[in-house]
Amino acid sequence: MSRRYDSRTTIFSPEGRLYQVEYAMEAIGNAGSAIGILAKDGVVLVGEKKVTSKLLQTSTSTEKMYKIDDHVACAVAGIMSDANILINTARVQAQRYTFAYQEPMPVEQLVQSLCDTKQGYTQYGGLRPFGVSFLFAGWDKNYGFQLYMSDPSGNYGGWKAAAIGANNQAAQSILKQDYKDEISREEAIQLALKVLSKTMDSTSLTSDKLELAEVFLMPSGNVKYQVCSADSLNKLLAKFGVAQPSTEA
Amino acid sequence: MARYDRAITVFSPDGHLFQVEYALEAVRKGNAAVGVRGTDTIVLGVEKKSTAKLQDSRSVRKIVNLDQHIALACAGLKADARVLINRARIECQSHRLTVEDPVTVEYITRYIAGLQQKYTQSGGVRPFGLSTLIIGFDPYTGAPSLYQTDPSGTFSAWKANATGRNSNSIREFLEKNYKETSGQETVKLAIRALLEVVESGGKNIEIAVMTRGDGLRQLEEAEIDAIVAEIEAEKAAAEAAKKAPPKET
Amino acid sequence: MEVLLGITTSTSTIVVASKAAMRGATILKTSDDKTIILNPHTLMAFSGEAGDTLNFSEYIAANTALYSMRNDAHLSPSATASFIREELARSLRSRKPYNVNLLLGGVDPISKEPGLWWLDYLASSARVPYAAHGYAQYYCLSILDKHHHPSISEDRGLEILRMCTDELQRRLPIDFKGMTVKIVGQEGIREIPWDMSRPIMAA
Amino acid sequence: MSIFEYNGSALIAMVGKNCFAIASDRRLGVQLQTIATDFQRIYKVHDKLFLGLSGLATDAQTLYQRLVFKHKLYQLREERDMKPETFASLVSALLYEKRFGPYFCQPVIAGLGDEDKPFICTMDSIGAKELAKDFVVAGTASESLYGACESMFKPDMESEELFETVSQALLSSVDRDCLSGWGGHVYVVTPTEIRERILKGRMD
Repeated sequence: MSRRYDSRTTIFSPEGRLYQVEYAMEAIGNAGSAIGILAKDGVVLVGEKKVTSKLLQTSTSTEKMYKIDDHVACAVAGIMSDANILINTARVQAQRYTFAYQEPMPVEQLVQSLCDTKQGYTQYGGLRPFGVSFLFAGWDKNYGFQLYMSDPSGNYGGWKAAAIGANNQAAQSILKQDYKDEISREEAIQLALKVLSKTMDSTSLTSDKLELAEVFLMPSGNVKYQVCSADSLNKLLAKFGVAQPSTEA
Repeated sequence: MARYDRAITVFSPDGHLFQVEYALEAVRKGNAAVGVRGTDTIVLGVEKKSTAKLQDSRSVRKIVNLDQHIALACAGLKADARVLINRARIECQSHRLTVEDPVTVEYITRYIAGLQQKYTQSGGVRPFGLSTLIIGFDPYTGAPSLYQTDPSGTFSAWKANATGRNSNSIREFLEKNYKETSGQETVKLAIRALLEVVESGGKNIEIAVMTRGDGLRQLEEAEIDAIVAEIEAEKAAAEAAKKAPPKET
Repeated sequence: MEVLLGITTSTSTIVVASKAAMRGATILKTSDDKTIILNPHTLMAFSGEAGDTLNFSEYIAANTALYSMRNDAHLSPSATASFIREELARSLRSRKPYNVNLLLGGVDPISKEPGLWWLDYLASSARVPYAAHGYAQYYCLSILDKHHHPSISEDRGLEILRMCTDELQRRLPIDFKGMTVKIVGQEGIREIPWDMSRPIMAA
Repeated sequence: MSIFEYNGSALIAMVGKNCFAIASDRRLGVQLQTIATDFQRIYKVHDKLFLGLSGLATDAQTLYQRLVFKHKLYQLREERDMKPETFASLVSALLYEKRFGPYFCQPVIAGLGDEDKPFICTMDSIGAKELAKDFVVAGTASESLYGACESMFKPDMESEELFETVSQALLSSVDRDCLSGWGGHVYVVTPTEIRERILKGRMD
C-alpha cells in the first residue's frame, strides 16, 4: 500500500468544494466566540475565554486578543497553535511595511497580506488550511477606524459589527438587529456584552470568562490599544446589567 | 479503489482531469459575471451577493484594474482571485519596466491563463477555482477586446460572454441579443444579460465601464438603478405593444 | 554638470532639471527630461551615471504604480521617499550599486503639505525646504539661504528660481540647454515653460 | 578623509542623578557642503531608551530602521520594553553581523534600566561595547567633546544642571569642528519625563 498521505494539500471535491476549508470552519464553530463592533470613535473587541480548569495558571497576557502593531489588534477564534503562527506572520509583515515606508501599514493591506498567507495554505502551502478566524480592529490615516473579519479560506471583508466562533450566527443576527450607525465606544461595549450574554453557553457573564479590548485615538492623535482590566470589566458588567447572578440559572 | 481524483490533477483512465473539472464546478457556484464588447465601450458586470447590512461595501469590489487600461472580473473563489490578480498586476508593471510598453489585453490574458495552467500540472498544488473575464483596449491599435480564462488555463476571445452561476442562460441571451453596440447601449446590453439571472436592482449588480482613453469607471448604485428602470420600462412598453395590436383589431 | 533643483513653497513643490544630456564634453540631446512622475502628487528628479538613473527611476516608478494599483490608494510622498531610500540603501551594499542622486517633490494627499526630499547615491535621505544636486549646490544654495522661507507663495518661489537659473547661466562654464520646470501643486503635477533666452551678463 | 567623517556628526550622552541626557548636533553635510540643518541623529526607542547614531548618514538610517524592526517585534512578543543593556547587545550583534563590510556608524545608547538606573554606552562600528559611568561621546567632534566633558562633568547632577552641562559641552565642541554644528538637539530623561530642547548655536 503506497497511499501517500504526504504531499497532499487541499483539493476540490466533485461539487467544486474545498472540504478541508469547510471542516476548518467547522472547527472554529466550536471555539470561544469573539465579537467586534465599529464605533464612531473607536473599535471594540470582546471575546469569550474558555476556562478549562481551575488549576490552569491564568497568564497576565490576553488569551484571545493580540496586538499586531501600535494601530492594529485582533481577536482570535479557532486553533490557538495555528493562530500563534499567523499572528507572528502578521506582526512581521506589519514591521516589514514600516521598515520600507516608515509609516504604519494600512489596516486593509495588513489583513490582505495575512489572508494571502491563509489562501496559500488552501492551494499549495502545507497539508491543511489554518483553522483560525480573525477579527481585526485598527485605525489608519486613509480610512480611519476599521473592522475586518477573516476565515480559513483566506476570504476577508470589512464589517461594522461581526462575530466569529461559537454561535456566531446567532450573535450576528442580534448585531444586525441592534447595531446603529455612529454609535459611541461605550454603546458598542454595551451592545457587545449584551450579545455575548445571550449567545454564550455559560449562564453567567463574569470577568474571568471575558476579555475586552479597545482601539481608539488618544488626544495626542496616537492610536491606543487598551485591554480592559478585570476590575473595570466587572464594573462595566454591573453597569450594563448583563452580569446575571449565577443563582438565577 | 483507485482515487484518480485525489492525487492532484492527473489523468483518469478515460482521460479526465478531475481536479480541473471540480474547479470548474467551484466556478459554476460562484457569482455570475458578464462581459460585453462594444465599439467604443467595454462593460463588465458581476452579480453581487446583497451585502449584509453590517458589511463595509468598500472591501467587496469584484471588478478590478490590472493596469490603467486593463480590467478583470471573475467568478469562483474570492481568495484565489486576490492572489491571481496580484500576480497579474506585478506582470503588468514588470512588462512596462522591461519593454517600456504597456501590456496588450491578449498578453496579460495569456499570462493569467498560463499561470492557471501551471497549477493544473505542478506537484502538490490544486488548480485555481477561478474563471476570469478580462477587458481592455489595445494600447497600439485601440481595438476593444474581451477575453475569458478558465481553471484549465484555456483562454479565448469573445464579443460577449458570461461565467459563473447560470452563465449558460446569460450566454444564450447574449447569443440571441448581441449586436455591435456602442456607448450606453453596450452598458444596457450587459445589464439586461445580467438581469436574466439576477434579481433586479442596483444593489445586486456591480458594473464597470471602460471607454477608450478614459479607463475604467465603476457605476454608482443610483446610475445602475436608473438604467435598470429604463430597461424595465422598455420591456413593459414592448409587452404592451405586443398586447395592444390584437386589442385594437 | 547636470543641474537638479528643488524649492518648496507654502502650497507646492517646484522641481527643476537641466535639459542637456551629456557624455563627457559632448551634448547628446537638448530636450532630456530628468524627471519622472511616480503618482498624481509625487515627482522625482534624478542625476548621476547615465544608465543607472533611468533604470533605477523606472524601477521605482513601476513599483509605485504597482502599489497604487494593488491598494487602490497612492503612496504619500514621505512613504515614497522612505521606499526609495530603502531600495537605494540595499543597492549600495550590492555587487553593483546604482549611482543615482535624487530629489523627490510632492504634496501629501491627506495633509496637503508640500514636501521635498534630498537623497544622494549613498541613500542618505533628508527632508529639506530646498535642495540641489551637482554644481547647482555651489551656486544656488546660497541664493536660497538668503531668499527662501517656508511660507513663500508659488510666484515668489518662481522668482527665486529665476535668480537661481540666472546665476547658473552666469557662472556655469557650459550651456545646460535650458530647464525643465515642474510644479507639484494641490491639483497635481504640471510643467511650465521656462524661458532662458534672455542674455545674462557675466559679472 | 575617513568615511566616518563624510557627513559630519557630534553625539554625547551623560549620566546625572537618576537621569541621563543625550544630545547631538543638527548638521547633515556632504564633506564641506551643508545639506540639511535639522537632521535627526537621536532616536527614541521607548520612553526610557534613546539611541544616537554618528558616522555615515545612510548607514545610520538603515541601522535605525533595522533596530526599530527588531525592537518592535520584541516588544509585541514579550509585551514589555527592552532593557538598555539588552538593547546594547542587540545593536552590538547587528553591527558584528557585518564584521567584514561594516556599517560606518558609531552608536551611542542611553537609557534607564532596572530601578531607573541610568545606563550609557557606545561602541565601534563592529559592535565592541564601551561602557562608561559618566559620559560617552562620538562623531567628528568627539576629540573636542572629550575635552569639554572631561572638564565640565560632575557626578550626580540634577536634571536641570545636567541639561546645562551637556548643552555647553556640545556647543563649545561643535564650534571647534567644521563638520558638525548648526545648533543642537538635547534630550534629558528622568524616570517621569522626557524633556526635549532644540539649541541654537553658531548657525554656520
